[in-house]
Amino acid sequence: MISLTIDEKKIEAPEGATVLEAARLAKIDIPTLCHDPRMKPHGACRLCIVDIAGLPRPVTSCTTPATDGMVVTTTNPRLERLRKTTVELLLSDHPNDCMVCIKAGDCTLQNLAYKYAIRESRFKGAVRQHNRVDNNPFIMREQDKCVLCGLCVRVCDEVQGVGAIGYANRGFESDICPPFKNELNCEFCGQCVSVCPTGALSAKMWAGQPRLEGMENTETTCTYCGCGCNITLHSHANKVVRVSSRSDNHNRGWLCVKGRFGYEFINSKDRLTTPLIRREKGGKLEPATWDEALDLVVAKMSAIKEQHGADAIGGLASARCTNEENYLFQKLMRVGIGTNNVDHCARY
Amino acid sequence: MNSEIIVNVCMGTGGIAAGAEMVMTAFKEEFEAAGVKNARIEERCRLHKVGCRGFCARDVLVDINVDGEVSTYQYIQPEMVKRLIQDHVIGKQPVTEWLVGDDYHVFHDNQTKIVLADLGKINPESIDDYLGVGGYTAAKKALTTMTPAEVIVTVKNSGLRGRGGGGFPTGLKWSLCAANEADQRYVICNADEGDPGAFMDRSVVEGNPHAVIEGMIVTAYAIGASIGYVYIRAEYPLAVDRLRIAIAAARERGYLGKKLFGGQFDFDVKIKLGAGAFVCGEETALIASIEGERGMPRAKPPFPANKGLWGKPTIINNVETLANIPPIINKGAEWFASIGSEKSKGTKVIALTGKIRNTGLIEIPMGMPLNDIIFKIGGGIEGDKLFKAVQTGGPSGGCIPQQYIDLPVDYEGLKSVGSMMGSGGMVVLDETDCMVNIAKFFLQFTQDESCGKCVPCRIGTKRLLEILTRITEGKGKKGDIELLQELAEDVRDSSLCGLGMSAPNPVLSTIKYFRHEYEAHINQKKCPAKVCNKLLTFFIRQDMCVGCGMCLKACSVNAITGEKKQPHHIDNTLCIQCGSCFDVCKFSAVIKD
Amino acid sequence: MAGLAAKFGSGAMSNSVEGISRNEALFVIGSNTTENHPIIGLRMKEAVARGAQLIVADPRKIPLVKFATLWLRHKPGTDSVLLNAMMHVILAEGLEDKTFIAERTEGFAEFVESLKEFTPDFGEKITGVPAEDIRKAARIYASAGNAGIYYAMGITQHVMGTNNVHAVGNLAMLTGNLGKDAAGVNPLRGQNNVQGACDMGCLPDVFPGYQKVAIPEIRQKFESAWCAALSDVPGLPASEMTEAMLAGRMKGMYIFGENPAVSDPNTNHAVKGFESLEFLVVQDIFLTETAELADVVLPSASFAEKNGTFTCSERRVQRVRPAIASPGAARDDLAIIHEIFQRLTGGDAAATVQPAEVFNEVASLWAGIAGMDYARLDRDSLQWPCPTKDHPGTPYLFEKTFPRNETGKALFTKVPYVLSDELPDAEYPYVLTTGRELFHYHTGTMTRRSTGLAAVAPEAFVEVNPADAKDLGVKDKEMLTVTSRRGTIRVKARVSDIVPPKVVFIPFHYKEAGANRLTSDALDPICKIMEAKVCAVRIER
Amino acid sequence: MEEALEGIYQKTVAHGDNIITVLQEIQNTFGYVQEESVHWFSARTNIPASKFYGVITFYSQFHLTPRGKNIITVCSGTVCHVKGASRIISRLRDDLKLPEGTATTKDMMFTLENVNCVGACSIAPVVLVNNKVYGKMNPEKISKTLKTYKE
Repeated sequence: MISLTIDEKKIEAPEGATVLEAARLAKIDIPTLCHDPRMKPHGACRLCIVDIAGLPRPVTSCTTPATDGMVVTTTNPRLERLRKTTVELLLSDHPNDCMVCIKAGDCTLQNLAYKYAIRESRFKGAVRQHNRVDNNPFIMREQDKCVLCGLCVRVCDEVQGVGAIGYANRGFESDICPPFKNELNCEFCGQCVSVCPTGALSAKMWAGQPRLEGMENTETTCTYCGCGCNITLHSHANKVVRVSSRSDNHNRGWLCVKGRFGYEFINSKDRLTTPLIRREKGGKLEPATWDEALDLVVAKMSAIKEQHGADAIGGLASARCTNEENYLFQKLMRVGIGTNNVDHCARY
Repeated sequence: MNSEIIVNVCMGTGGIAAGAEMVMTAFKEEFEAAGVKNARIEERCRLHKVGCRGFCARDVLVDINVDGEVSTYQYIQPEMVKRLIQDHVIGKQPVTEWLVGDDYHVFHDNQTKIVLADLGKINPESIDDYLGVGGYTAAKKALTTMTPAEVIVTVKNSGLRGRGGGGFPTGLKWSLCAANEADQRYVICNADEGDPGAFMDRSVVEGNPHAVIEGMIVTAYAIGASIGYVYIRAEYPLAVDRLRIAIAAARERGYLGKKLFGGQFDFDVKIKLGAGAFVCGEETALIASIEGERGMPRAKPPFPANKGLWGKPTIINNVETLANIPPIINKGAEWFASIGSEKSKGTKVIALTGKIRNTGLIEIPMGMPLNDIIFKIGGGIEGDKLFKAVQTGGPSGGCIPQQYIDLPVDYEGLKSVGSMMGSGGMVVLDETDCMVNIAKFFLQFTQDESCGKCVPCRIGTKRLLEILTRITEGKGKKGDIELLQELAEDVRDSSLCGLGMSAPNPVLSTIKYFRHEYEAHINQKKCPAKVCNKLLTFFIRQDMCVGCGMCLKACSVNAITGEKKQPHHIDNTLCIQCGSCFDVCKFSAVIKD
Repeated sequence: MAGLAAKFGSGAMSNSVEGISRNEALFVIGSNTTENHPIIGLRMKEAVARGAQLIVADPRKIPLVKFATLWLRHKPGTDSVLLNAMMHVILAEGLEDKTFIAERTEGFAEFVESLKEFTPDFGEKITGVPAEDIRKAARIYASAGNAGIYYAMGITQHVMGTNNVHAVGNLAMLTGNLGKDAAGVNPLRGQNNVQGACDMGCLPDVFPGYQKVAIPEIRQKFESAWCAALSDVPGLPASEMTEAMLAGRMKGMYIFGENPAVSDPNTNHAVKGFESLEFLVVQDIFLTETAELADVVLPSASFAEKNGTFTCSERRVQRVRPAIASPGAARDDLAIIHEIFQRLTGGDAAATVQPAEVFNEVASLWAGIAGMDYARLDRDSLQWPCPTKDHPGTPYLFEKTFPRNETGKALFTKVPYVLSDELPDAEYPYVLTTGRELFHYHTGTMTRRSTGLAAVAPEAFVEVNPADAKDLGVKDKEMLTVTSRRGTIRVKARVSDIVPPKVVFIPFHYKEAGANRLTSDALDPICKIMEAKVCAVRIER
Repeated sequence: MEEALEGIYQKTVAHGDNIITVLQEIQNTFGYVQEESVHWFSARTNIPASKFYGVITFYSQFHLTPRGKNIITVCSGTVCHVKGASRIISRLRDDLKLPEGTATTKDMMFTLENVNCVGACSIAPVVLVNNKVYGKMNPEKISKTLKTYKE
């Protein structure tokens, strides 16, 4: 452990921590746009600048290692002026259409504008124009809202190992796009969407649905493969309208295309809503009441058990249903029917 | 003809542009025509290509050395060669009207040459020439008689500071690098000279590439690096060629490769060509570029000396710094420290250009007053115009006005007036230069070259440029100067790398010293230097116009009318002040005011 | 599963996903991790980025190959030979962990004897992997301080699947890569709660917590807990149920949340089985292909509508919580099963059941999760074993002992060379292998109803090597007929060097071109797993 | 084309050279960087095409479209700027009938580019034609020089 002083507070931090990490451990807030602890520091947004005693100019806390005895100031009029100018500059090249932006209320840039009470930027001038709409069904790119924090590029490269998008051009014309500005051709994991601090990246499926703050959130576990990712189901009016994942869980907030975007089946019109019964062999399946259906199940199962013995009945449990359901199912087979003919599809 | 004759033709980029290759060919042909056979040229009459001697404005420069008596000719063209041979080589009578004048000697005599000492004397493509002037003795001395630590101490004691811009003490940088535990270290020679108005490194590499290689060998030995890179602009094809030749020759002679000078030390050098990005002159961006990435700077710390190329300790020195190393090793730290000023030791190579009589490459002792550079070496302002300012340090520097003409030129001196040494470009401006336009020019440059990574530089330089542009177009508003100043300060203080940190310097220094010019643009909508077209009115002097019709054709908005052979007129309600008519008029009939 | 249990005493992933990034070497065999377990795949990529060496053994050039130090393209069905040959090299070069072998294993001497014939050259002959690569792989794996093995259905879905699993286990034992952090033998589970279904006793021979039905004391424990007499006869595994149906021994069937009419190998055969039943109940959220065969279909709740727990590959028990209400009259599976149970056993049909109660009942019967309850799980997930309320859960197994038997030692098992059941011949010259693709899950009932996923992966395809395509005169995207001894499908060609020559691959998500109509239902004799990964087919335009 | 690319691969990547060198070689061979060559190299090296594209668009040296037979480069360094480089550029645009925003003539004979500084400031303003340096230029001289390349 090393000890340092941040804003006149003595702080202990682990060896190798950055100034930003040390400050966050001590619950000292430093604004950032381009930082995510799950990725390598980038130092591009310049919002996390701090003064360090002995250094001639402010440095970014996300890239500067904390050292023993360091004296750090995270806020003073000069630093706040620089931060405010940076935000103003960003807003001067931004559509500022928060009213119709899906990210409103959940947008780091918007929060910063609020924090610094920037009604209007002092700087007006050229703005980047991006009118492109991609054909892919998942990811909506509104690059005129991009602040070039690079999180999407880094997550795609460092975490996903795909590199489907990258920086292009330089300077004011810098852009983030697939190679040769082609259509996005990737795994559509949506990791980029999950880390974007503004409305530059969102999901097409979210459009027209309530914004994040208008939804109910439920912490649960993904229903697909065996990775067991923790997810948050965002629902509205008894519909699941978005899936996300918190960065502090064991899958660190990362999801795959199925987990993140494969939720429409839940509210599919194909869902079964009533029990069905085939009233005669070769006949059709017809709607029935629960009582009718369950009576039939119990009567038929009992009859087969009566006639052919319990082992003439088998049960297949579900590798997709809960532990409790599976437990109760095998108990049903073993106690209610009296057979060990219970298995599940784990083998294929 | 028993005398020994040596003809040196200056073949730097400037010389070649002026026709040096044709002059060279002419010499060969004329020698033959004059009956001096090839064989005898080899024997008696050596024809040399040499590197730039600095005074490129007078190219093609040719030395004719007859038995040790050197005469230097200027502005030589192929058709003049015949007479040179007839009169001077054969007739032993120098062609006096073609000889350089006194100003040539004033130009050279006021300089102190360490780095440039052998430029213009040796053939840069001949390792033997370099060996002939004591080449590779410093490397031998360091590797065979000194420990790495002793080499570092010598460089520390010499007081040498980085010549690439920052002026960081070279010896200290080396010792920081050497202190790291590492299985591999690197030396990088930064030859990515991108500052507009600077050509020191190009000339040194073109004129004496082995000196740079030798400097790298000593550096590598001092810090324990076995691999070196020269990162050089692809826009310098001649320098690249000469460097390739030099590296191959050094390898062949065993100055590069395994077990140098019979010891245990291995070192080799690779060339990496820059691909056209000014920001790659910044060390961390240069490293990214060598790693094959976009040249986007990385935050410091960690510094390259600790974690550089591929994460290994790396020393990056520029061409001039490295070229200073062999003389320091050979002549000692005390010798070097005796030259220059208190905190800036040694000399500085400067590209002296702009509205000045003697443009070219010069080397001065640190601390020489600006006045001496401009008016002694430089010979004063071109065309007897008035001196207005000198721009130093390229896009990172500032403009120094008349009032500081006695300023000593060293790191501290330039910094004290809001400019900087940079890599050593010095552009002299006269009364016809508009300082707002100059600031705009540099902002256009830095804005184009901003890598786009950090916000203040990416958007801030764009906004600075936009404000400057509107001022030069007569759309400046009250408060624009203050807005420029505030934004410039914020960009300076919060940008990621040196490019953004120094990009506002041209704005801040011109506002500081030439605020009245800004005010004239904004308040009176006038450009005092008559440069900013949008603020000018164009008209045609009826007494000068011959009615050639050139302006009429050039005008894209049909604002000019007039019959053939009759004086023309400009309709100012239509004119968009593009300046085309002014440019095309051969009779100075178009006037702007 | 049974393979690992026999060797170690537990068949689950020995280690944790979190530890993957700390592996110095990773050996991935028979797992297309980045497509089938994408988030586990991320950890593998992270390990590589941190400098780990990755060995991928797969006949297909799966996406992970891009990150691999070494790729072993062995022939389908030759996994155990490849593994044996690697172990031959390890022993020959003295790279084995002698201390671990001496202190923590048994059966080593016989095992060494059995490896004799598996020289790298023999390995090359059988697997097609150059002997030098086998040596390299052995060295990389055995020299790493922490090496993990990761596998999935590519290892198990073979007639010699159990053998393969034994071979994998042997390799880890030989190098001491068990009982420590960031190592181990790690079967990756294909579905969200395969682990949980096994843990909960949905297996014919064990009660919850892998407690054998054949052992009287155990049976008595459950009889007293459940207040009922229990059968001591192990039941039929799913893969043998089809035969039992066709033979008339099985008359009634209750299936919930599965779609065997698409996922079963040799589905034509399986469907005939279901059709021959007297009574079939299917409980699902959609009218699946299996449900269409049913006599009664019960509408149930999706995961987004229910309360409970899932247990993922790394033995992590996690909460599932409802976000919305089920549509129409659909009810959650727990309530349905509970009501049937009550009706069958004469209990109160109107009584309700809480998932937490059920969980507590399991915890009282299986020490593995005895320390867990919903209150704890609501705070954070836990990895079993977690025997007491203050136990933090177990990130990796076998730290001190192997719970196989009293000796506490792991068992080396001889793994002979066994051929796949159905090899290509003149009539069926291609090997078909099956699997999943990134954009779909299992039989596609969920993913193919998600518009985006359906749009990017709309239809089935068969991967054909360019050389084979040339032989067959087939162009990319052309329709082909693929036929095995069991069935035939029409499917679009995807000409790609992802597959080696003479091997074709078809994903099994698409019912309209069901790959499992072709696959074989030959069984592994021990594990009763079907050989879905290798069968012989012929291809026509 | 594949053969040429494989040749470049052997010359560069096989010796540990980075993608900038690869792209420089591609451009030397084909005159510009075609998209297909990037995809080929991306597949061959497992380096995402996005990295190549990022590098290509970052460095001014790389071109994604074919360039003219003759490359005219006008230096726009400080000294050339104060000595009238912009007048040379507008003259060249006039002579070549190149509208603002285009760099290459329709007949693919000329491409007009500018460069930050070629470091030949003493002979400013400077124009390079196919890497041959022309110093102390003015609009008249450049028009004359251009003519020699038109033939």
